[in-house]
Amino acid sequence: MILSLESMLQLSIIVPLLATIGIVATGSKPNLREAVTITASIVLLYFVTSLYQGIKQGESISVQWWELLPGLQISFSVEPLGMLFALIASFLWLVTTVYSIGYMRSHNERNQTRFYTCFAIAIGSVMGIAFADNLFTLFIFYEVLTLSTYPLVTHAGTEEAKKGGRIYLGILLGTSIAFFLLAIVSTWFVAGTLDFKPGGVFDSNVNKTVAGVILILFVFGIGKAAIMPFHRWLPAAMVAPTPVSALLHAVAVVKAGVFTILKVCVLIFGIDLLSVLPTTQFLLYLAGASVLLASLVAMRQDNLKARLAYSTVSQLGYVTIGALLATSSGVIGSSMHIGMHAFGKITLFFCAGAILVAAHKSKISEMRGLGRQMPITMVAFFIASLSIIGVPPAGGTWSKWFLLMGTMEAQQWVLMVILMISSLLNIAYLLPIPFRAFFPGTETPTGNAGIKEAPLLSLIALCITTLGCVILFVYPQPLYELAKAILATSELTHGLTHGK
Amino acid sequence: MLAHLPILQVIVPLMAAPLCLLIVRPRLVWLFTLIVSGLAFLISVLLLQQVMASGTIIYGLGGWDAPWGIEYRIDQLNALLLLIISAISTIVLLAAHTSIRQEISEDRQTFFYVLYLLSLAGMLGIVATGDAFNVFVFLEISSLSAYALIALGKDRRALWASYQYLIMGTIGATFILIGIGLMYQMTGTLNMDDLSRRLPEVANTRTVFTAFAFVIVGVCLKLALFPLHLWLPNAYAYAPSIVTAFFAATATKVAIYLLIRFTFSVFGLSFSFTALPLQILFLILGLAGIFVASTIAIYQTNIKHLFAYSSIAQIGYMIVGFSISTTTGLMATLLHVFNHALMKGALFLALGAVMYRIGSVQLNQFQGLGRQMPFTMAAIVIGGLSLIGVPLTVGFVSKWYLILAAIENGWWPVAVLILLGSLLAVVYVWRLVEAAYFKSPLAANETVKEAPLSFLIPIWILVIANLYFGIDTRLSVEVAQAASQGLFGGLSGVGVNQ
Amino acid sequence: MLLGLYNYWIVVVLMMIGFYIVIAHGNLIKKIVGLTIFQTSVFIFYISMAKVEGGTAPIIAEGIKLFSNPLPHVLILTAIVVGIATTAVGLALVVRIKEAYGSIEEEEIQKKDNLDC
Amino acid sequence: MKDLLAVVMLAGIYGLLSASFFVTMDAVDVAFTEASVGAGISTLLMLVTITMTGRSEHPTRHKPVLALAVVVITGGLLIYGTLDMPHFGYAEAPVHTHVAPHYINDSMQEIGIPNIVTSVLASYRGFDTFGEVVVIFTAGMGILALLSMVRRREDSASSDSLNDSMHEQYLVLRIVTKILIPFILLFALYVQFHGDYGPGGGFQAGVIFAAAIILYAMLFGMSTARRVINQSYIRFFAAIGVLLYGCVGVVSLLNGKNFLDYSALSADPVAGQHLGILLIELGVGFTVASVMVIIFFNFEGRREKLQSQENKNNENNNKGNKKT
Amino acid sequence: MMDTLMNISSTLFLLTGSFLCISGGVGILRFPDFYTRMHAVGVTDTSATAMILIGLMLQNPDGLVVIKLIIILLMTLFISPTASHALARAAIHNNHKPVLDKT
Repeated sequence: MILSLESMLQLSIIVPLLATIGIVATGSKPNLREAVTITASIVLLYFVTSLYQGIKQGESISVQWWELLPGLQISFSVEPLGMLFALIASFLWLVTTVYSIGYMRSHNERNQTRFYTCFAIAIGSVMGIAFADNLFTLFIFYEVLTLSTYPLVTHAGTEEAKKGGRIYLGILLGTSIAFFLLAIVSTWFVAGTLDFKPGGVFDSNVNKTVAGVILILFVFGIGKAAIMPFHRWLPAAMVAPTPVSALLHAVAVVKAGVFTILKVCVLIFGIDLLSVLPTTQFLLYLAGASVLLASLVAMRQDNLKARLAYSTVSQLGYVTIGALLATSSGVIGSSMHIGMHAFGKITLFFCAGAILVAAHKSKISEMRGLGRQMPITMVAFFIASLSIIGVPPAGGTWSKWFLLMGTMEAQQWVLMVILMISSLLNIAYLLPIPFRAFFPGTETPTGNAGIKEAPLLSLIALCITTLGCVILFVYPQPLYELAKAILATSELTHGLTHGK
Repeated sequence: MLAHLPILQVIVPLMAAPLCLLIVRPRLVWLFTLIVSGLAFLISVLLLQQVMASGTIIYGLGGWDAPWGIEYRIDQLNALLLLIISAISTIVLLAAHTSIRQEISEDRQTFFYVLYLLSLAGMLGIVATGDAFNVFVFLEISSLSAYALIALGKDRRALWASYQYLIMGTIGATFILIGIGLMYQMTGTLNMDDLSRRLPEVANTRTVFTAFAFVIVGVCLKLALFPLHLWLPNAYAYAPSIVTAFFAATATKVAIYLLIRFTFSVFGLSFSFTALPLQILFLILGLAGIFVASTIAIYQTNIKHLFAYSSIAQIGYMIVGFSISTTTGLMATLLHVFNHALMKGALFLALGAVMYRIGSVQLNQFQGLGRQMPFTMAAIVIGGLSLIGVPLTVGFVSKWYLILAAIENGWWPVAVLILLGSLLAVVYVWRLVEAAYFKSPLAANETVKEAPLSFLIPIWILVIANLYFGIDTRLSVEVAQAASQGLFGGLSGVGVNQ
Repeated sequence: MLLGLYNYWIVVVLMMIGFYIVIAHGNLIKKIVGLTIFQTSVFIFYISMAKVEGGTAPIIAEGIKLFSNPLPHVLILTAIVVGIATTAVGLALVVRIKEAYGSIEEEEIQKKDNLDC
Repeated sequence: MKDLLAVVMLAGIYGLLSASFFVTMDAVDVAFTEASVGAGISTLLMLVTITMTGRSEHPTRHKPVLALAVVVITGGLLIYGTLDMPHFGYAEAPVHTHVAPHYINDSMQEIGIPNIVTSVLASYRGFDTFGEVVVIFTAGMGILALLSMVRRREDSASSDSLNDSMHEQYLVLRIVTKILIPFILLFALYVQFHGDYGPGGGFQAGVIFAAAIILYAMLFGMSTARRVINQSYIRFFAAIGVLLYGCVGVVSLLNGKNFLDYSALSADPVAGQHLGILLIELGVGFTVASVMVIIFFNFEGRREKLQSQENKNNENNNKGNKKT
Repeated sequence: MMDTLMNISSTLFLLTGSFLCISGGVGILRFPDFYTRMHAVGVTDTSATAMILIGLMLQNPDGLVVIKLIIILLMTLFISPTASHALARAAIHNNHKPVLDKT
C-alpha cells in the first residue's frame, strides 16, 4: 500500500479534523459540503479497514506525538479493542452521514454547516479515543468529544434544547472533571504511568482499598457510560436531531464511555486485579440496578426516542457488567455487545427519525398501523429490536450469550437473573411497537393517510444497518476474534507477570 | 550593556514615563509607550535566558555592594514574573489606543500613558529588587499610579472604588512598612539576602513573629486574599478596560510573588510554616476563596464583576498550591500565576472589545454576540474553557499539577475540593456562553460589528498563547520547576509536613 | 526592665488611634487624616529605633563620636514623601467623589451606588 | 469631633509635634521634612479640600465594634511584638551594630560630606531616593489626571473680579508677603545647596520653594499666579527633575559603572560623589517643587470652577450673597 | 565674670519669655471672645519669642548662631503680627461679633 500503517493511524484521526476545514470552506454550497463529508468518511473507513488488515497480520502499530507534560505524551497505538470500536464507529459514521443528508434536507434544519463540522470533530475525537495509547490521551479526546457534541445536542437552539444541553454538558463535564481526572491523577500517582498495559499497570501488591476507590472514581467519572446515578444526560440529550441521537447515543458518545470503562478494566486494572478489588461487587450491583431500573423506566415512556434512550442506558449497563465481571467470556461478551448494540440501536434511531420525518410522529401511541405506510422502516425496527433483545436472527444473540456465560463463570447468579429479566423487559417495551404498527387491531388508526416512506437516502442507511444486524448474527467472526484478541493479549502478559 | 539588564528592566519604563510628557500628541505617546514596553519585554526575555543559563544575577546599585547599598537580585522566580508582567503589558498596550481614545477624554490620555508606564515600572521594580525597603517604595509607585488609573474610569463608581482601593492599599503598605521596620529592628539590615541569613539567629523572638504577621497581612491585603478582597471587584469592574486587563493579569501576581519571596526566601521555609499555622490557614482561606468567590461570580450580571470574582477564586487556587508548600505545589502556583495571567488578559481584553462596541458588559448585552462578534466571543469561550481547566488549555496544566501536589501530600479531600471548585467555573462561564450563542441579540445591538483588528490581534495573541502553552508546556513547566526548586534550595521537594 | 520600651508602646497607641480613625469613621476626609496619623506614628516608631542614648544628629563634626543611626532617618525621609503623595491623591479623589456624588459620607455614597445598580 | 476644620488643624499640630519630637531624636532632616510636609503641605491641601467639600461631618450611625476589635488585636500584637525588642536608645542593638556603623565610619572617606543622612540618602540608597522622586512625580501625574481641566475664559474672568474684590481686604498680607517671598526663595536655595553640610536637601528645598509660590498664589489670586507661572512649563519641570536624576544614573551606566554610581562622573571618585549628589538633589528639588505647585494649582482650579458655578447659581437665584 | 553676667541676663530673658508665653496661653483660655483672646496671644507671642531668642543669643554670643537667630527674630517680627491681623480680618469677614462687656 502507499501509506505506512503509522501514517494511516495518524491520518485516521486527522482526516475528520481536516474535513471540518473543507466543510466550513464549502459551507455555502450544500452539495459540495456533503460531498466533502462523505468522501472524508469513506477515506476514514478505508484507513481503518486497512489498519484492521494490518493487525490481523499481527503487526503492532503505534505512533507518538509530543509530550504534553513531563512523562505524559500524546501517543496512539492500535490494539484489538480499539480496533473494534474504530471499525464500528467509522463504518457507522459513513452510514449516518448518508442518512443525515436525507434527514436534514427533508427537515430543512438550520446551520447544517455547524452540524457537519461538529460531527466531523466528534468522529475525529472518537478515533482518538479508540486508538489512544494512554489514559491521558484518551482523557483529552474524551473532553474534546464532550465539547464538540454540545453544539449538536443544542442544535435546535430552543429553550428545551438549551436545558438538555445544560444537563448534558453539566453531567459529562462535571463527572469527567470531578472524578475522571481525579482518578487519572491518582493512577498516575499510584502506578507512576498511564500507559495501557495488558494485564494492568498496578503491581500486584498495590493497596486494595486505594485501587478500589480509584475504580469507583473511574466508573463514576466516565459519565458517558451512563451508569445509574449519572445517566440523566442521555434522555436529556434526546432533544438533538435524530441522526445526532443515532450516532452519538448509539455509537460515538455512549460507546466511547463503555469502551473507556472496558479499556480501564482490562488494560489499567487487569482482570485478575479487578476480581479481587473490594468495590467491584458493589459496582456490579450498581450496574445491574441501572440495567433493571432503566428498562423499567423505558416501559413507561411514550416518546419513542426517550424510550430508546432509556433502553440504551440499560444496554450500556450490560457492557459495564461484562467488563466488571472480570471473566474472559464477560469481557468478550461486553466487547461484542458494543458492536451489536451499536448496530441495533442505530437502526432503531434511524427508524425513529424516519417516522419523525415522514409521519411527523414521535409518540409511540400514535404509531398504530403505521406499518401499512412505512413497511420497510417497521421491518427494520422489528429486526433491530430482536437484536437488542438478543434473539436470533440478530447479532445481539451472541453478545448476550457470552454475557450470561460470564455471569455464570463468576457465579454471579443475581446478575444472571437480572440480565434475564431485563431481556424480557426489552421484549415488553420494544416489540409492541412494530406489532401495533402492523396489526393496529380493531379501531383503525386515523390521520395515517398520505404518509409515505422516509427519503431514499435515509431508507438506504437504515437498510444497511439492519442488514448489519443480521449479518453479524450469521458471521460474527471478526468481532469475536477481535474480542478474543483483547483477552489473548492480556492473558498472555498476565501469564508472564505470574511467571516472574 | 548586557551586564546592566537588571536595572535597565526597571529604569527604561521608569524614565520613559516623564519623557511621555514631552510628547504632545496622544497617538505618538501611545506608540512610544508601546515601544518602551516592548523593549522591557525584550529585556525580560534576555534576562530569563541569562538566569536559566547562569543562575542568579546580582546587581549592586550605585556601585555599593549589599547590605550597604541596594542590590537587584534576579533568580528564576523574578525572571519569570518580569517576563509575565512585561509581556502582558506589551500585548495589552496593542489594544490601548483604540480603547482609550473612546474611554478617556483627549486631554487626559497623555497622563494615562504616563501613569501606565509608571505602574509597569513599579511592578517590575518590586519584582526585581532584593531590598526590603525598596520593595515598599516601588509598591507605592505602582499603587499610586493604579489608584489614578482606576479613577480614570467613566463610571462615577470608579472614583469610589479607587478610593476604597487607596485606603486598603495604603493600610497594606503601612503594615508592610511596620513589618520591615520590626525586621530591621532585630537584624539591622534591609537586604533580603542578608535578612535571610540573620533572621534565623533571632527567629524565636516575639518581634520577628510579629514582623512576619504584619508583612503577611499587608501582602494579603494587596493580594486580595479571600477575606481581604473587598476592594478588588469594583476596582476591576469600573476601571478603563485596558487598565482592568493589565491589572487583572499582573497586579495580584506581583503580590503573590511578594508572598512567596518573603515566606520562602526572607523568613525561610522552616520558620514561615512553623511560626504561624500558615499552611492550614492559607489552605482554608484559599479553598474558602475558591468557593465563595466562584459562587458570587455565578450571580453577577456585570461580566467584569463576574471575572473579577473569578480572579479572586483563581487567587484561591494559587494560595492552595502555596499552602501545600512542596516543590510541586509551588510549581503549580507559579504555573497558575503564569497561566492565569494569560487567561485573564485575554478575557478582559475581549470584554474591552465588547465594551468598545456596545459600551456595556451587562450579561443581557451579550445576547447573540456569538453571531455579531464571532472572534471576540470565541476568544471568551476559549478563555473560559481555560478557566475551567479543560485539557489542551493552560488552565488544565496548572490544575493537573495542583491536584498532583495535593495527592502527593495525601490531601485527597483537597484534591476533590479543587476539582469541585472548577465545576463552579463551568457554571459561570456557561451562563455567558449560552447568552452569547443561544439568545437573539437585543434590538439595540442589531447592528453591532466585530471588534477592530487593534483589539482582535492582541486578544488572539493571548488566546493562542493559552492554547500553545496548554499543548507545549515545556517552557513554562521547566521555568516554574527551576524557580520552585531554587526556592526550596537544599531541601528541594521536601514539604514541611513530611 | 520593661520601662525601656515605654516609648514604643506610646507609638503603638498613636498608631492604633490613627488606624481606628481610618477603619471606623465614615467621613472620607477623616479617613485620610487617620491615615496620615497612622503613617506619622510609624515614622516616629522608626525614628525612635534610630536613637542612641547620648548620641547626636548624624552630621559629622569634630569632637563627636556617638551618632544616632542615620539609616532609619533616610528611610523615613522617603516614607514621608510617599505619605504626602498618597494623601494628595486621596484628597484629589475625595474632591472628585464630592463632585460626582455630592457627599463625602461613606454610607450615603454606598446608598447612592445601590440605587445605581 | 464633627468640625473637620478642627480635625485638620489638630492633625497639622500633630505633625508639628512629631517634627519637634524628631528633633529630640536627633533626626533633624526628618524633622525638617515632617514640619514642612506634615504641618505644612498636607494641612494646606486638606484645608483646600474642606473648602470644597464642606467642613461638617454627618454623625455616623453604625457601631464600630468590629473596627475596635481589629484595632485592639493589631495593637495587642504590636505590643506583644515589642516585648523582645532591644530597649529604647540601647546602643548595642543590632540596628546600630550591623549596617549603620559602616555609614558612620566610612562615609567620610567614601563620599566626603559631613551629613551622613544625605550621603546615605543620595548615594548608598540613592535608588530609594530615585523611587521617592518618582512617587512624587506619580502623585503629580495622578492629580493632573484626576483634577486637571481645560480652562475657559469666563472662569478666569470671574476669578479676576473676585481677585479685585480681595485687594483691599488682603492689603497688609500682600505687602508683607511681597517682602517675605524673596527671603523664602533665598532660604529654599540655601537649604538646597547646604544639604551636604547641615539638615536639608532637595526635598525640603523643593517644598519651601513651592510654599513661596503657593503663598503668592493664595494672596494674589490664581489668575495672577497663572500669569506668572505657566502650567505646562511646570509639568515639564516636574519631568525634567526626574530625568535629571535618571540621566545621572544613565551617564554612570555609559561610563561603564553601575547605575547611579557617581564615582563614574569624575576622575576622582569623591569629587564624582559630590557632583552626583549635587545634581540629583537638584533633580529632587525641581520635581518636588513643581509637583507641589501642580497639586495646589489643580486643587485651586477645581475650587474656582465650583465657586464660579455656585456664583452663577446664586445669581440665578438672585440671592447675591458673596459668602461662598 | 563676663559669662556669668551673660548667663544671668539670658536666664532672665528666657524666664520672661516663658512667662509671657504662659500668660498668653492663659489669655486664650480665660478671655471671653475671639478678639480679646487673639489679642492676648498676638501680643504676648511676639514679645515672648523675641525675648527667648535674645536669651538664646546671649547663650553663645559669637558665631553663626547669633546671625541665624537674628534672622529668625526678624522673621517672627514680620510674620506673627501679620498673622494675627489676618485672623482678625477673617473673623470680621465672617462677621464674628465681639462680646462687649455685659456690666
